[in-house]
Amino acid sequence: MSISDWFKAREARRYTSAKGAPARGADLPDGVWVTCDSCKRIVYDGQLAENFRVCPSCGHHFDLTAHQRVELLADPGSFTEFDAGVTSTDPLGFVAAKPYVTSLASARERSGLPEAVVCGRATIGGHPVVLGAMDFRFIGASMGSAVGEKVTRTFEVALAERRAVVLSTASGGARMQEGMLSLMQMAKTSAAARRLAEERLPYLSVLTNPTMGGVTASFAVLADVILAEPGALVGFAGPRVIEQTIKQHLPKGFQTSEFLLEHGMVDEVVPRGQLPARVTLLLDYLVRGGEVA
Amino acid sequence: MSISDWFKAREARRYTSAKGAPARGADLPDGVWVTCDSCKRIVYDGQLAENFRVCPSCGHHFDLTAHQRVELLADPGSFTEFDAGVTSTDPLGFVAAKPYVTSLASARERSGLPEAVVCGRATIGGHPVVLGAMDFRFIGASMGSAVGEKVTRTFEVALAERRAVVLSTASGGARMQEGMLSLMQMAKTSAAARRLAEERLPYLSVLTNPTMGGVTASFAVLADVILAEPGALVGFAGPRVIEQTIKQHLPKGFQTSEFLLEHGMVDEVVPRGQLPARVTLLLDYLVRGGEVA
Amino acid sequence: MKRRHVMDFERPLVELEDKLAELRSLDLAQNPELASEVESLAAQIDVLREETYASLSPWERVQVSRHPDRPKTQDYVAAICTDVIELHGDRTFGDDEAILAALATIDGHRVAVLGHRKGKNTSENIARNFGMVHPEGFRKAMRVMRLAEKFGLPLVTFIDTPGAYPGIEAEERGQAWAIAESLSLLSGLRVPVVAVGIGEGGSGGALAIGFGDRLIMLENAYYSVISPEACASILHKDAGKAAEVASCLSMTATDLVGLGIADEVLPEPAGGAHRAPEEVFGAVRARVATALRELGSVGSDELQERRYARLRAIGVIGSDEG
Amino acid sequence: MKRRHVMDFERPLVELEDKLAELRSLDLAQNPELASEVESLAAQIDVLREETYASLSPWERVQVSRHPDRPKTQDYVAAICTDVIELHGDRTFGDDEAILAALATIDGHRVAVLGHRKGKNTSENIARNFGMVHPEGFRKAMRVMRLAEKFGLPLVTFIDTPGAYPGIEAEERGQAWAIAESLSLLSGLRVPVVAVGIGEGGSGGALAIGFGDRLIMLENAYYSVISPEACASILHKDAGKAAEVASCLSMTATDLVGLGIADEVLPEPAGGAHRAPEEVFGAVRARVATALRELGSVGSDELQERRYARLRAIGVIGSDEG
Ligand SMILES: [Zn+2]
Ligand SMILES: [Zn+2]
Repeated sequence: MSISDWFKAREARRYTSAKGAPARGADLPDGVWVTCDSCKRIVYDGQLAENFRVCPSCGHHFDLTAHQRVELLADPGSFTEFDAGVTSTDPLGFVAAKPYVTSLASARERSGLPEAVVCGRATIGGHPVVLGAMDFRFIGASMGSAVGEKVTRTFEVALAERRAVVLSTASGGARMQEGMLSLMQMAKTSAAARRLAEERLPYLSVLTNPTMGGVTASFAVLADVILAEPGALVGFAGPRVIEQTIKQHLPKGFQTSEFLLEHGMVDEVVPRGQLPARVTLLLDYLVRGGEVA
Repeated sequence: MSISDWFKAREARRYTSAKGAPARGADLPDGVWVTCDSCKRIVYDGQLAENFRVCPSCGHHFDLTAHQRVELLADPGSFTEFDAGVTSTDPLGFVAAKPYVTSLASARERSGLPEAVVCGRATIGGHPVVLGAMDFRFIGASMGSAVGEKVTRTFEVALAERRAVVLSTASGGARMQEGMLSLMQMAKTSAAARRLAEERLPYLSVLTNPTMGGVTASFAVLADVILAEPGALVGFAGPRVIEQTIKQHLPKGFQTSEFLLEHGMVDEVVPRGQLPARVTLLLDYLVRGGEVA
Repeated sequence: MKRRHVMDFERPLVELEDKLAELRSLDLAQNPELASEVESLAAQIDVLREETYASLSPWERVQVSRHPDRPKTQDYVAAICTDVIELHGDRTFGDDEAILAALATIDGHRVAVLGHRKGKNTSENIARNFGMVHPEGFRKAMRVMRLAEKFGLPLVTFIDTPGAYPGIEAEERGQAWAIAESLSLLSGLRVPVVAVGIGEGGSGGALAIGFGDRLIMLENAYYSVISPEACASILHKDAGKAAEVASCLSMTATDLVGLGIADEVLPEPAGGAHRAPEEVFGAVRARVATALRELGSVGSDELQERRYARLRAIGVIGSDEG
Repeated sequence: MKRRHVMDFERPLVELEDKLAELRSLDLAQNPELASEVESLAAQIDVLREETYASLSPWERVQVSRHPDRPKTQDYVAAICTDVIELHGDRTFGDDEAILAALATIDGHRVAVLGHRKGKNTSENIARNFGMVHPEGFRKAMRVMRLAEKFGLPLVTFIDTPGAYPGIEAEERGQAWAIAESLSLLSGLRVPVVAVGIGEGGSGGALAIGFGDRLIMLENAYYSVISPEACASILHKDAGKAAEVASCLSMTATDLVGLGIADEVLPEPAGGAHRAPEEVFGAVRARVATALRELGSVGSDELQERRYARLRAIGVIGSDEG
């Protein structure tokens, strides 16, 4: 899809895509101005929307909601969500500072989402895929039983229907309020990703800001090709934990996409506007393989 | 085999194993004294022979000939050489400083060997293996067409007869006097090693001093478990080449077995006296696998 | 003499034990009454110890799991394995001593062993980074997993780490990548995998080698998504509330069995595994051997299916589905 | 203006070319005789160039293969590939810029591309280490080989390196291990592999990505077990005898075809590939496409057998066998 097509598609869907709540700063009527987190300049929200929510001044990538991610990546009208009803419960009766059930309720209210990941069937550049997108507004897109289950089903549906998987990740890590049930989702999702790989079905991940902890250290980096958005923070241990451990400040740019690229961990840092075309082209290679064009 | 068994076996074979010429310093009658390359002490040659040619003062491992290697590793009387007739020719008519044919002739005379590697069927701790040993006296145990061919056949015989492979390596690298024919032996031997691996037959290598260049960078390090003798120099580029490139002296211990162990490249540094037992035990694991003892 | 490590909750017990030891060091031949009192004290202490250890809180168990004298991976290997060959290195960067990898024989079963390796003293702990693994350690583990699979050797792992090391170099060399790849590999390994929680089970660094076809947990071993201290400092902004948080995290051996994650709790002697290590070694050896025997009869396709199903079933979800 | 790189053997030719260029820059409208002389000089130069390049010595070809203006891997990729996606990193240590790895399309064939990558200027050459690969570069290559195999993409490689980097860190991170593993992987890859020698083929570092089901050598590309300089300094203790040694090493494209190692020599324009790169790009594209088409019809088992047989046959041995 070309960028101008994307514009058109975006316009067409602007008032119909009611499911996903808009990103921070975007839940304001058109014509409102927002401040860029990075360069601190004032940006016209409408202009931001036209620019994939990338700051026109400094290139800072604003957070996207899961549904905005879907809109960015999926061919227009092709996305059909599944398992929206798979949600977190409070299996441990977890209360620390505040009850987990309260966190869940407020996450649902704030995000308008039942859980931190949205999964569904779609096409991207015409290729049938299962597409998943995580939403940081939902308890930091942490992975508990429900996120683990939905990601696992993403791989399983793809395997059953011989589709590729595309996952847009964002996460603070495992959801500690579900204790060991959360930790084990790392093994569960990794096992599902492996089954997909054994069947030689392609899996692409797009690491967005931030992707940390148990999500990075499981399915997020098991992709055949790993893309990352510019400036995204991606890693295992959080910067504060590392600073506390080593008792010194971290170098500038540590754990950014660009840092990871230099250290051999991701294939490419792709500005958001180029993502749909990039994912499409990658699917052309991996879905069709050596078949002559 | 216990160390005392080895002693006995060695004694039994002392006057029957005429094929291999003795190592440097060892081609002297019993009762002669030799100087240790490492600690410079004078060692009684008979004592050295009893001690697997390891200096009793400093533990320095003297060079062994290929036949001494075979004697060290193979069960007594079990070794049957094959392909002794596969030898180097001078396919390029190579003359630089001196003709290759002259180098070959003098290597044959000095070592008493037709080529730089000796290969054959044997048992080690009762396990049927194909055993190969390289002899540094033969043009630095460099790998030309004949060495590449014999090593390749070692893997092929093992594959055909479902034996394990044990290779004791030593080499200055590819034999430049055979030009590209030598370089390609790296690919050829690696391809053969891969075929063995695909059939899940075990391959153990014992890296001895020195193993460098094209031999290290091909079959020598493709083993399932890599052992190295203490103090052996093992690497890709020679120390002098590196010093010339980086214009500084190399750190002490660089490219030794111990250095490689620390850098994760070998499984274990095994003193020579413990090698037969170690190889036997490894074969117990890899040949029999999970079969209950 | 080495300074003893006394945990808060056992302080009354230890004071009595010290008193008992002092009394026993006296010559009581002339004082048979005192001698009988001593024996009575000893019996009281035994009861107190049993009671104390029968009702440890999760946070107290964490203390036990971290006790410096607690048997470590290398102790288990020394005690229950024969014909041990340690394997070293990841073939790309280094040899991380925080992971022990070996070929070994347990009760006649030839296996590959992996475990987190803590030190027994400061210098060992520095070399082994207190059991906190760097990426090259997980990569060494993966190399040995592949070796085990290639030659049909079952895998036995010992879990005992505060967590994967959070440091600059670990991140630079792809800590998350190494853990993820290890999870993937372990999940699909075509040989039986028996994991034993012997001490600390700290998060992703534990999990990377810490699951399989069986998970046996020592009574005082813990396994947690996050350390109680870290959890408390995030949720309460107060690491001091670790004890409270520990009770929420469902991290004890018994919790894990309840959640369907672990198969069994292996009881420890009162006072913890370090009070009677031989007893614990014997029990672990027996349980591991049993598991290996049971799993040895399962074909590798079936083994794979079962391991996947086992993982697949973990989690508790609500559903609004029709 | 960039300083021209003039090779010794072409100096007479270049002097004439300079003279010709000077003459051509004059206004010769009033001097038709001189104009015809100019054309005659041009013709003479063409003849001289043809003659010079028709009979280059091996050492002269080495000079041509190292010419700074010679087209490099990235030039071939830019010229003959479409839809290029560069892939980065080995997932364990770094992204070695001395290896280019990409998904690309050549004449309708979707392939993976690997090549040694030299720089075009000093800063590029520093970043790319003059095309001398570290272990992480070979590991990146292996990652992409596995990706290609997984998705059935043929592999096309471009060979152009003075050799694998001889340095402390390269040895520390297992240079020999990386090369050996790459040789093993490449030898067993279940997709077609077409290698093209475009410049320098320096020893193991070249071979690590430099063989397959076809080896196409540009006329002035070399491929050698050792650099002529290093060989001369070992055998003659005099690197100055490189020219002499180069003639012994059987390292030219024609030599390689004669030894059964390369399949074909791709002629270069007189003056070398850098004099008319478009012509060379066209020829390489055509030959690679033909090879891909031929190999595309071979089943992967058969492909494997043929590749093994191809390697297996290399070498000349004597035999005393009965
Ligand atoms: Zn901005
Ligand atoms: Zn000595």
